[in-house]
Amino acid sequence: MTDAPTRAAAPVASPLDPERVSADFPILAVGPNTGRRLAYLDSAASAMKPSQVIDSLRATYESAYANVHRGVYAHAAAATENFEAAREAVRDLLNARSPREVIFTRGTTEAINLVAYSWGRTNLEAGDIVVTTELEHHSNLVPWQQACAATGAELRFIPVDDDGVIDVSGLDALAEGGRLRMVAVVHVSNSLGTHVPLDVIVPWAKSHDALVLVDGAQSVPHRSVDVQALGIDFLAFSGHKLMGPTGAGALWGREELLAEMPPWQFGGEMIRRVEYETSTFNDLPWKFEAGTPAIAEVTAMGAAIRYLQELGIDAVHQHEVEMTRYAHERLLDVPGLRVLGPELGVERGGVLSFLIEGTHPHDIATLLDTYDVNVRAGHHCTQPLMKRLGVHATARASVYAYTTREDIDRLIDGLAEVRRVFGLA
Amino acid sequence: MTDAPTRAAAPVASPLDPERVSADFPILAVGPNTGRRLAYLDSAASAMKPSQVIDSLRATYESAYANVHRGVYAHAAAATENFEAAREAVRDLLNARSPREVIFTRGTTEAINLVAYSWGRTNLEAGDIVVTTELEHHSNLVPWQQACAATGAELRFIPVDDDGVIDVSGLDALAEGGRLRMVAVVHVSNSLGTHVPLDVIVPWAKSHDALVLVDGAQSVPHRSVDVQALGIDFLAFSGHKLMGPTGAGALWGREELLAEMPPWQFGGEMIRRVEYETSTFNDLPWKFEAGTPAIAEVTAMGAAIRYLQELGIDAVHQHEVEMTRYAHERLLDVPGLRVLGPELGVERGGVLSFLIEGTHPHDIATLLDTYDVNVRAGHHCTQPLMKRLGVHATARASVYAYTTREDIDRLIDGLAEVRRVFGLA
Amino acid sequence: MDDLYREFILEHYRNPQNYGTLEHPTFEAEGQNPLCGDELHVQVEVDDAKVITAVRFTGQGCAISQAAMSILSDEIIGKSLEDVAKLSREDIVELLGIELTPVRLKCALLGLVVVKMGMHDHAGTAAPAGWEGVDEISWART
Amino acid sequence: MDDLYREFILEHYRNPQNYGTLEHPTFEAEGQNPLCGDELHVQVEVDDAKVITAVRFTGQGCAISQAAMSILSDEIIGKSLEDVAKLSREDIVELLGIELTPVRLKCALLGLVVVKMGMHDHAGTAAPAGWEGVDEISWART
Ligand SMILES: Cc1ncc(COP(=O)(O)O)c(C=O)c1O
Ligand SMILES: Cc1ncc(COP(=O)(O)O)c(C=O)c1O
Repeated sequence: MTDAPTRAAAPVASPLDPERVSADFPILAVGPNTGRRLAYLDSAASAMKPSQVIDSLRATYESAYANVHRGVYAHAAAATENFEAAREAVRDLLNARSPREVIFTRGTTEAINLVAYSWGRTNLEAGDIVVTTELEHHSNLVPWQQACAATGAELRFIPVDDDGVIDVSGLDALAEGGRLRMVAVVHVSNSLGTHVPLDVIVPWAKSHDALVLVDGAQSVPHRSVDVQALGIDFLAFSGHKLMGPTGAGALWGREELLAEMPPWQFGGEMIRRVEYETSTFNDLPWKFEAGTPAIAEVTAMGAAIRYLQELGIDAVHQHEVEMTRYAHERLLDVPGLRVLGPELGVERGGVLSFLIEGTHPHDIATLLDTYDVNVRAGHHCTQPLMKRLGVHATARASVYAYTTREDIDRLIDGLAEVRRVFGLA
Repeated sequence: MTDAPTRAAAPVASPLDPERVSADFPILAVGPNTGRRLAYLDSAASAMKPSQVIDSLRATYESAYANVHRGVYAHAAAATENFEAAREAVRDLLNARSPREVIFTRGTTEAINLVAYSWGRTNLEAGDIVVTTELEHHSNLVPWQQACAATGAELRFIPVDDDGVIDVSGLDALAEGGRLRMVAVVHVSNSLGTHVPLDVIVPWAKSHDALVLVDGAQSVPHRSVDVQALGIDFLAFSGHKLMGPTGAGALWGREELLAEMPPWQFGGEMIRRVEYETSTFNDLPWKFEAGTPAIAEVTAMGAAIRYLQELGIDAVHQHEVEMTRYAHERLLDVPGLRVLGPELGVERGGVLSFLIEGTHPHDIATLLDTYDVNVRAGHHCTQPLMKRLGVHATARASVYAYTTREDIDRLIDGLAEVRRVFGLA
Repeated sequence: MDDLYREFILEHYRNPQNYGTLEHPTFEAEGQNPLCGDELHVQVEVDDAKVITAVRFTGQGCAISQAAMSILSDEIIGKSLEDVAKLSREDIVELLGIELTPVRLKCALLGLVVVKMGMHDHAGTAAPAGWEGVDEISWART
Repeated sequence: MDDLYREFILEHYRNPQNYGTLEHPTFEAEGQNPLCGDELHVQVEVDDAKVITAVRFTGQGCAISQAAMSILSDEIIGKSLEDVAKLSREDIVELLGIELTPVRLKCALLGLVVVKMGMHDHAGTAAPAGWEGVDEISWART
């Protein structure tokens, strides 16, 4: 009891055991360069997949596969049932009112494009204002730039301070001189981890009768998101960041809005009646799902949601908060290292962007890779934010349910090595 | 040698052994209702998947997964390499000039929508003519209806005769009174199997300087398709009909055309440089691939293409021709049964739509399912064609590389049972 | 195997009850399932006590849709509109006495959807939640 | 582990050859890799025999992009423009003597792209096939 006091007085145990979670992820067991466990710190780009999800894909193709919705035989019925069960899983995850409000897309990007085209291009006009933030991922920026350019509406930005924290002090001015129609904001920044204060922004938007779209790519996989409680109108997320397969994601939208919006893509599934000259469209949600959907991938996204819920989304969040704090503290001890984004102690997602004086993020990430520590380097699809912060690129570490303290220790050890190689230590 | 002369004098053996092919398809081994082999005759809706494809998905997620294109670490490089190798596989399959001409989409529907939006809505105007056929799947009809409605262009139809065979006698009149800009036609009809004479239609379109888009959903998986030899401009197909996973397909387009077309969906990947106010877009093909793509699915579609090429696409085609002919002949022997589409002997795809006097297609398909014989019933997403032929729905059997003569015999036996149940025999 | 096509169902399909038309229906409506082309045109006669006194239908389609309508017509004659309003999907499945996959359930429900929509349209009341445009079935006043 | 960062590369990164600017360049160009912000501005001086007599560059970015440019500058001084036009991706990899993943290859190629583009722009010849806008690198005349 005397020899290892810090071990004995263990920190309040996470309710989640990341080692046990990791056992579900085959890819983490052996890194490609060292044979050691893969210290995968790039979940913000895409999450790894548990066997439960990989097995779901196999199960679909091996025992319940057919095209969905129209087939009368057993496999078609089973495939349809599993596919629609995933819709219910999304509904449940987001606490949506009805599965009709859940539209499957390839991911966040397609979901936002759907709204920017179907709602944006039919509703926006000159004199209208769309507001977003300076934090946005290109996927929630460029669709609105284009919708505004096409309709004459104006795109305005909620600014961030030098810590990348949203500054809501000037909100009222943003709605002046035009009609505020849409507020499209990220929930948690993928570059900085900034948590956007929806509790301030949503009431402000609603006081102007504007709609609110939330880019939930970095929130839905990591914390409990209740679309009714948030009082928002649209939410987009990607299955692949939620431990689901690539190729599947969803748009949630309020039924009254979706019902009035015209379809965007046209083809099979989304029609009710087609003549050579004209067509009438199907009910929600199928109106927005043209063509054969990502059947197995959507089904497996359902499995990923169940997996996440079995871990407990609050437990996952709590674990990430701890890992992020631990990583943040340790990073701050690395000489010459600067962490961007909110200061230690401020609420943030599990994303830490950093720079080391005298090295380039690409070199950091490349060197870390040789130790099987995976971080991302670049602009993280947020070029304007990078420019706003006066940097070209950052190195970024991000955590998830399977992240261990040891992963972070290896990051820190790797960074010491980076400094040595570059003659900084 | 005397007892079984017909067996001894076997028909010229198929170069493809469908029993051996079937061994690669786990789902075919045991039907859900009888425990017998699944007589899956619905490949035109979606093909089953060989272990090679299912294993590819697993391999990606278990040993080469990360988000693609921007990561510097080993898994990201491997995932990107495998993903881009699939692009090269598509290029090779279609004999396209360059992988830059291959754009990944969710499937045929999204590919056609891409062209109808990006090319159609920026190029069409009042006075322009878009020509399609009376055979089209909704996915190659509704996008053009909508593009025409939005731009004032006129949509015209190459008619079919009562056998569903394309009638090219009136082509010239179709280009009169306006400017023919786009000819968007299916290659092989999913409802009737009709083979569309591109050798007549393409030169005609080209004589009017019109572009040609081919819906290759039912041709690319089943016969060798050479986009350069066809002299066309765009081709769309779905991976899931080619034994690949759902969620992945492709648009091929001529590079000069794609280079001039504006992007359609906006977000990550497809940009080069983003400022808060404006963006510039990436090179081909990424300009058209916004957001995280279907990484594992595209990679596995590459595996499906390799699998198809290993079987030999001509061998697959030859096998299908034989199976289709055999099925056609046997169907014609069923009392009260009418096969729609081209007559026996006329070139057709491996699709046979039929009706039995006194029963409804839904009842046929439901009863056949109890024998684990899977056929589709309905309008096959070709409602106008059904109306043109004076029917509401058909039952449809379709074949692929794994289809055996026994599958067809079981279909015929099942149909006898249908007639018995409905008091027709 | 042919659970779905028990003699009972086939009998209704071959010899539908209440097939035909009424001279003076209180209300009528028609519906279609565009998926397979099932069609039904239903007429209903109601007395002053809002009790159904007669039903007639015409249509064409699969055995399930036509038999289900025939069985439903027998069931609702003599029932009050209020009782008919309470009929659920499950009631139809029970009346048919067979297991249905989702796609075939649409066939079985066509008749009930048409009756419900006609009834509410006639009464000027809103279509009950979850039944308007249910399962891709479309309907129209006639 | 640090194959990519052999002393040779790091030395060029820390002490780049031909860093700086020329008074009278024959042509100059600049390029960027927006992925990571690598930037290079290259000036080239050519004599009447179309042989490169001097190269200077400025820029900032990762070790690979900056070291590759330094090594390339040493390599092309004294070479004819014709020879420079023939330099391939593989030549750069060879000059660096390291294995590169595709993303890092872009870093290594930035310098060559800028030199090639500047050269062709100056000569009024078309950018060689496969090099215009190669690998998402953008360049501009300066
Ligand atoms: C001829 C044809 N075109 C288009 C499609 C649409 O393909 P998908 O649903 O994969 O987008 C299909 C398949 O249903 C088809 O058979
Ligand atoms: C905040 C945010 N928005 C949008 C996206 C785009 O998601 P996807 O690429 O899955 O469409 C991402 C992921 O890269 C993201 O982090």
